Amino acid sequence: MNPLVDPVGVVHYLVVGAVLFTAGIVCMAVKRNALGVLMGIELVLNGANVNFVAFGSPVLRADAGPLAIDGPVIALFVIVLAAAEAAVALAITLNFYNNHSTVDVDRADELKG
Amino acid sequence: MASFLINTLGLPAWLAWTITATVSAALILNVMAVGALVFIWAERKIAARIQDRLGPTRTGGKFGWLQSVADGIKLLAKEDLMPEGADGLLFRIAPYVSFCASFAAFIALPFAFDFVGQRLNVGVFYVVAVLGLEVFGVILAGYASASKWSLFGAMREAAQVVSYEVPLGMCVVVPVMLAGSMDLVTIAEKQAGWFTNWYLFHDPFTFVIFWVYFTCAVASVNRAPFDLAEAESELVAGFHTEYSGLRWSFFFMAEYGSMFLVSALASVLFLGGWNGPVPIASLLGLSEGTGDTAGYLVRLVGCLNLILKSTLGVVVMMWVRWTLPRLRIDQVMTTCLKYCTPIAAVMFAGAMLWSFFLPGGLVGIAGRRILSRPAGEIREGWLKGPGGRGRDVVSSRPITEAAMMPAPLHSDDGRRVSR
Amino acid sequence: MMPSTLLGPASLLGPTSLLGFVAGGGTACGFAMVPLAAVNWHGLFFLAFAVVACVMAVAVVLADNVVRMAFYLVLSLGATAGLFFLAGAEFVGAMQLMIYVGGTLVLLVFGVMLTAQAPFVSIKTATGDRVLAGIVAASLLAVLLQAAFSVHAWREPGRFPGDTGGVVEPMSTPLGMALVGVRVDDPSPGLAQENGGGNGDGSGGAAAGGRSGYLLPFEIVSVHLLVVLVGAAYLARAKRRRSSRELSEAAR
Amino acid sequence: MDEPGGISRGSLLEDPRLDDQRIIEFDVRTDEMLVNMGPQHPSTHGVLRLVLRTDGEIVSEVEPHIGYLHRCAEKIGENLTHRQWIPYTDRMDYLAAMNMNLGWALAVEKLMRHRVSERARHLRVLIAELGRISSHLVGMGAYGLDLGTFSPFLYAFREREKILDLFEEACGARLTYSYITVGGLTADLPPGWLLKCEQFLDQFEPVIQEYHALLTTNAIFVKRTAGIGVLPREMAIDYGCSGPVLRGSGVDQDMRRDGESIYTAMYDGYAFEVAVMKNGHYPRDHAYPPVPSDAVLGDCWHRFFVRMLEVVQSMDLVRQAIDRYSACKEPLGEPLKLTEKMPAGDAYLETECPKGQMGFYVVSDGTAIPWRARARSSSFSNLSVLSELCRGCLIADVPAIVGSLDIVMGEIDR
Repeated sequence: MNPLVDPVGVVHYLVVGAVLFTAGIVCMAVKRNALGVLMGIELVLNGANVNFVAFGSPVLRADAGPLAIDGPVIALFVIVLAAAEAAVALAITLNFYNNHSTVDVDRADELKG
Repeated sequence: MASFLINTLGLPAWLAWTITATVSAALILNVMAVGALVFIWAERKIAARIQDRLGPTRTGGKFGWLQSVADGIKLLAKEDLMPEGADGLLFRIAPYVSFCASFAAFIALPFAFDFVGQRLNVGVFYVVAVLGLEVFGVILAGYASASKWSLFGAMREAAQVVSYEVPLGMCVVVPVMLAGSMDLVTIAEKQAGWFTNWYLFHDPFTFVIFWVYFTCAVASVNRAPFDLAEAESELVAGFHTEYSGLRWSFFFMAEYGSMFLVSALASVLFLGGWNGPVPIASLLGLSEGTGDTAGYLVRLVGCLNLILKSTLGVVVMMWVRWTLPRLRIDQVMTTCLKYCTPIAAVMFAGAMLWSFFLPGGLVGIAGRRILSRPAGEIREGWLKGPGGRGRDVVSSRPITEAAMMPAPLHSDDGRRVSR
Repeated sequence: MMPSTLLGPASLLGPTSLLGFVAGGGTACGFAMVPLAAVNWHGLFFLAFAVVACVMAVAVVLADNVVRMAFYLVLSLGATAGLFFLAGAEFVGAMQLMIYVGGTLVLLVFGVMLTAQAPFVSIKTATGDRVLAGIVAASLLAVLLQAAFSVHAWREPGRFPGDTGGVVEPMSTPLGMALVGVRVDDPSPGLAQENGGGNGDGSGGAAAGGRSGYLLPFEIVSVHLLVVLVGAAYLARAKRRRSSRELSEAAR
Repeated sequence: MDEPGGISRGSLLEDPRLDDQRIIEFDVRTDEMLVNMGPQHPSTHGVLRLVLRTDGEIVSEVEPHIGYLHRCAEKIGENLTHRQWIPYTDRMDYLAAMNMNLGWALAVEKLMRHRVSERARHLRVLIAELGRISSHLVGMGAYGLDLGTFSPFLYAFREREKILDLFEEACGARLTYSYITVGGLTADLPPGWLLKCEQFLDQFEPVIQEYHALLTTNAIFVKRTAGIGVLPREMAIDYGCSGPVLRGSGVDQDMRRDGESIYTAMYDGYAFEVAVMKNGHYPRDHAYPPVPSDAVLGDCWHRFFVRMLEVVQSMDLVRQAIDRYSACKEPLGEPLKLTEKMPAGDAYLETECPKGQMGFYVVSDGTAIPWRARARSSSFSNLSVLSELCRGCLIADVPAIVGSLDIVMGEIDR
């Protein structure tokens, strides 16, 4: 299990993915800055991506099988969709800033624009 | 080298690899740092010649060879100032971010067949991606300087570089498409032979797109007439207004490194990489594979070839810089979005159709497949590709690793394994 | 032999040895627990990248300044790209560098623009929130780690990259083919026939096999991107118009 | 929501849609930023300080702040005799010191009703027109620099050096000449000077084509200047603009032709056509590059072009002056004594300096020391129009517009 001596396995990547995912969740939860929340989302998606790549990596596991293609492809989709999501989220943030003169999400407590 | 260290000296593998990697990194660093010194000197001399002056003449002999070194020493000795109100951490780290991005991109750049820091399967993509990160340091510098001029420079740079990545990517894709590989080594190998094999002369579309690429490359490395981020007559010095001493010089090393890099990329993608216009080596019966010394010499000549071509590109950039006025930000964006992008898109489509319908080139129709030899191979490779077999782990049939590759990659990978 | 390997030493290392050396700076060399001779390179770089990715992710959470957050985020994403390279997914790694990090760049720019005024540079989080979040994070992490370690197959050590004979398996071509609907690992017999025919376009055999290509998702994503582009442009459009009713009211 | 100030006035934003009543707000709300351009800025031509109110890259307001180079020249003039003040006029427009000398000398001569000799008159024309060429060369070169191209600057300075060499030979100084003085000139030309001057003109003539290639007709240069900073004819007159700035807006005025008789008498017998666009074309006495299609009368390109035309025009005048000067056999005559008393009274005279109409006003109580000495700076009036021109332009246009006005701070602040 020691990554310095043994070959790195899937579980090592999973741990990294878990840390990134958790950090992202916390970031989404505690940040009051809309951009901070957005960064949390990016971290979460990134953590998921690490897992996808790890499960599909023929380097990390001998039994990757068809996942060798599926994993990276899904990761690619996630990256592309994350970029799309960031674009929309930024547009929303911008609108929010225009309407409320702030990017503090705690102030976004009314439904009318 | 690593195997030498492991087998002959008996070093532990990790140490051997560390030493090897350090040597490689140091070599690339040298290419960049010494290159920057030489280019700064060359820029002074070229600018001087263009402007009817002499340029540096005294430092270190007749031609002022040591002027850059003297400058470097001066910069080292200079006080490193940081404005009050600056974001200390980001201000300090920004030049190194720029420099690292420029440096990291060199890793995948092949100087000759085997003279490459790390041959990457996605070399082109990697280089373009990492080069795009250079803007990051600039934005950080602009923000952290707590100066409005710096901020203007950073914002301009962000808008410009992000926009120019689109046409740049489209231009880069064309040689990738023709070669059927994103591996820079493979792309350059495809253009071996006479200069008619260069992708520049592959078809009219690639000829046009080379110039689009060059324009976009100049813009993405912030050289005049696109040097808006540091436009000295408008923004004082733009993003590096507040920098001095060594940090400032790191920005410059990054700039000259990137200049060389995009020129080298242009050479690899369009100008045959390390292949000279005339295949002297193969005419003499030499190749990279024949014998240690001969192969090494061939590679060394190739390396010189590539450096020469890249330097030519850099010199052209300097020539342009000292001739043309600077564009305005809206004109820069117009150039990108209204001219470069559509032209690149059309040329991409054109090159695609050309290589589909005329895989042998115009001469190919006449029955002589001398020109554009690679295009046909790629098409065959693509057709053959799906028929190849997947990896061994799934299928019960024994499948060779090479079989899943298109044909062209197959051969060179095979060569690589055998060595 | 010596000259040929002068600049190409790293083929046994996994693709990012040099990049790793630059980025990691050999920070993890000082592990004294294991015999130095047994240290493997892949693990060393994995550790370096993993540490950077995790620490920077935590730094994103802890930082208050938006621009610094974005900076840490970029480092974290960049290190993750390094991890992808180490896992052999070079294309994904490069993609991550280009799109993800580039996207974050835009985030950063927005951060700078929106927070030009001092009050928004750092919006502080309440301490109570932090404590609460810490507890939730710890439990979440515990669950995730437990899950990660629970499957035996995942705990198997991987291969040394060198085991594949020193050749880095090219991943981008099969990926690209998968995206246009062709699975290179598809053992379906249809392909063999086509191959024999010599002029098949390759896409017909994909459906016959058990594994499908990704042509449809790929197309959907491209349409999705277009829609998002239009939508984002609409949301952040330059001006808002009064309705004609409001106009007539204003005229009165 | 209030509209971001100034943004709707911009010439860049002069979009018919902006007058659309249905548009009530700009969705991307932006904040204005005050930016200090100068006094230590590469392209403010000395120590001009501009406070820019910007909205992103768009400048909504420019406020020039002057006075960083104020040296009390006019007050000093009240404590020196008329001829002693000549060196101080050198330091006003230090790029065209000869023309400054001439302006003051003529004003005092007007008060004293003094006529210089024929030879001195032609020599003054010769020297003043050479001074105009050198000033325009600096203006042109520095304008290239403002637009981000360095080489034309050095090309211009290379030629200017030759003029300075000529000046040095004539009077011993290269920048602050004090050559033209009250009652004549301090010295006659050394032997062989005229030949050198002709040689210079001969080799300078083809060089102008280089300037046209590098700047006037360069596509990027045209894009950066054509249609930028348009100064309408009426506004130019209202603000008291003069010189190439005024003529660039199509106003046909040149003091050398329209000025007071004591000044125009200097140019009696000289043939020149005022460099101004009339009936849609510039004077056709030389082959000039055509006006680009997107240039509007009164924009930066026209101001620049007028300067280029005046260089050629001045070369013609210099050639004519050389002929007339060498034809004059009478002696040059001595200038007035340092302490020559002026009659009580006042005199005001405007001359056509390279930057515009430079006026000098002298009030005398009957002594050799003026009771009042005043200067009307052309650059000052030209600069005052800046805030009108820069409204709604981009930041990059500000140096382009400032450069096209071709100001010299020494003259504005005095």
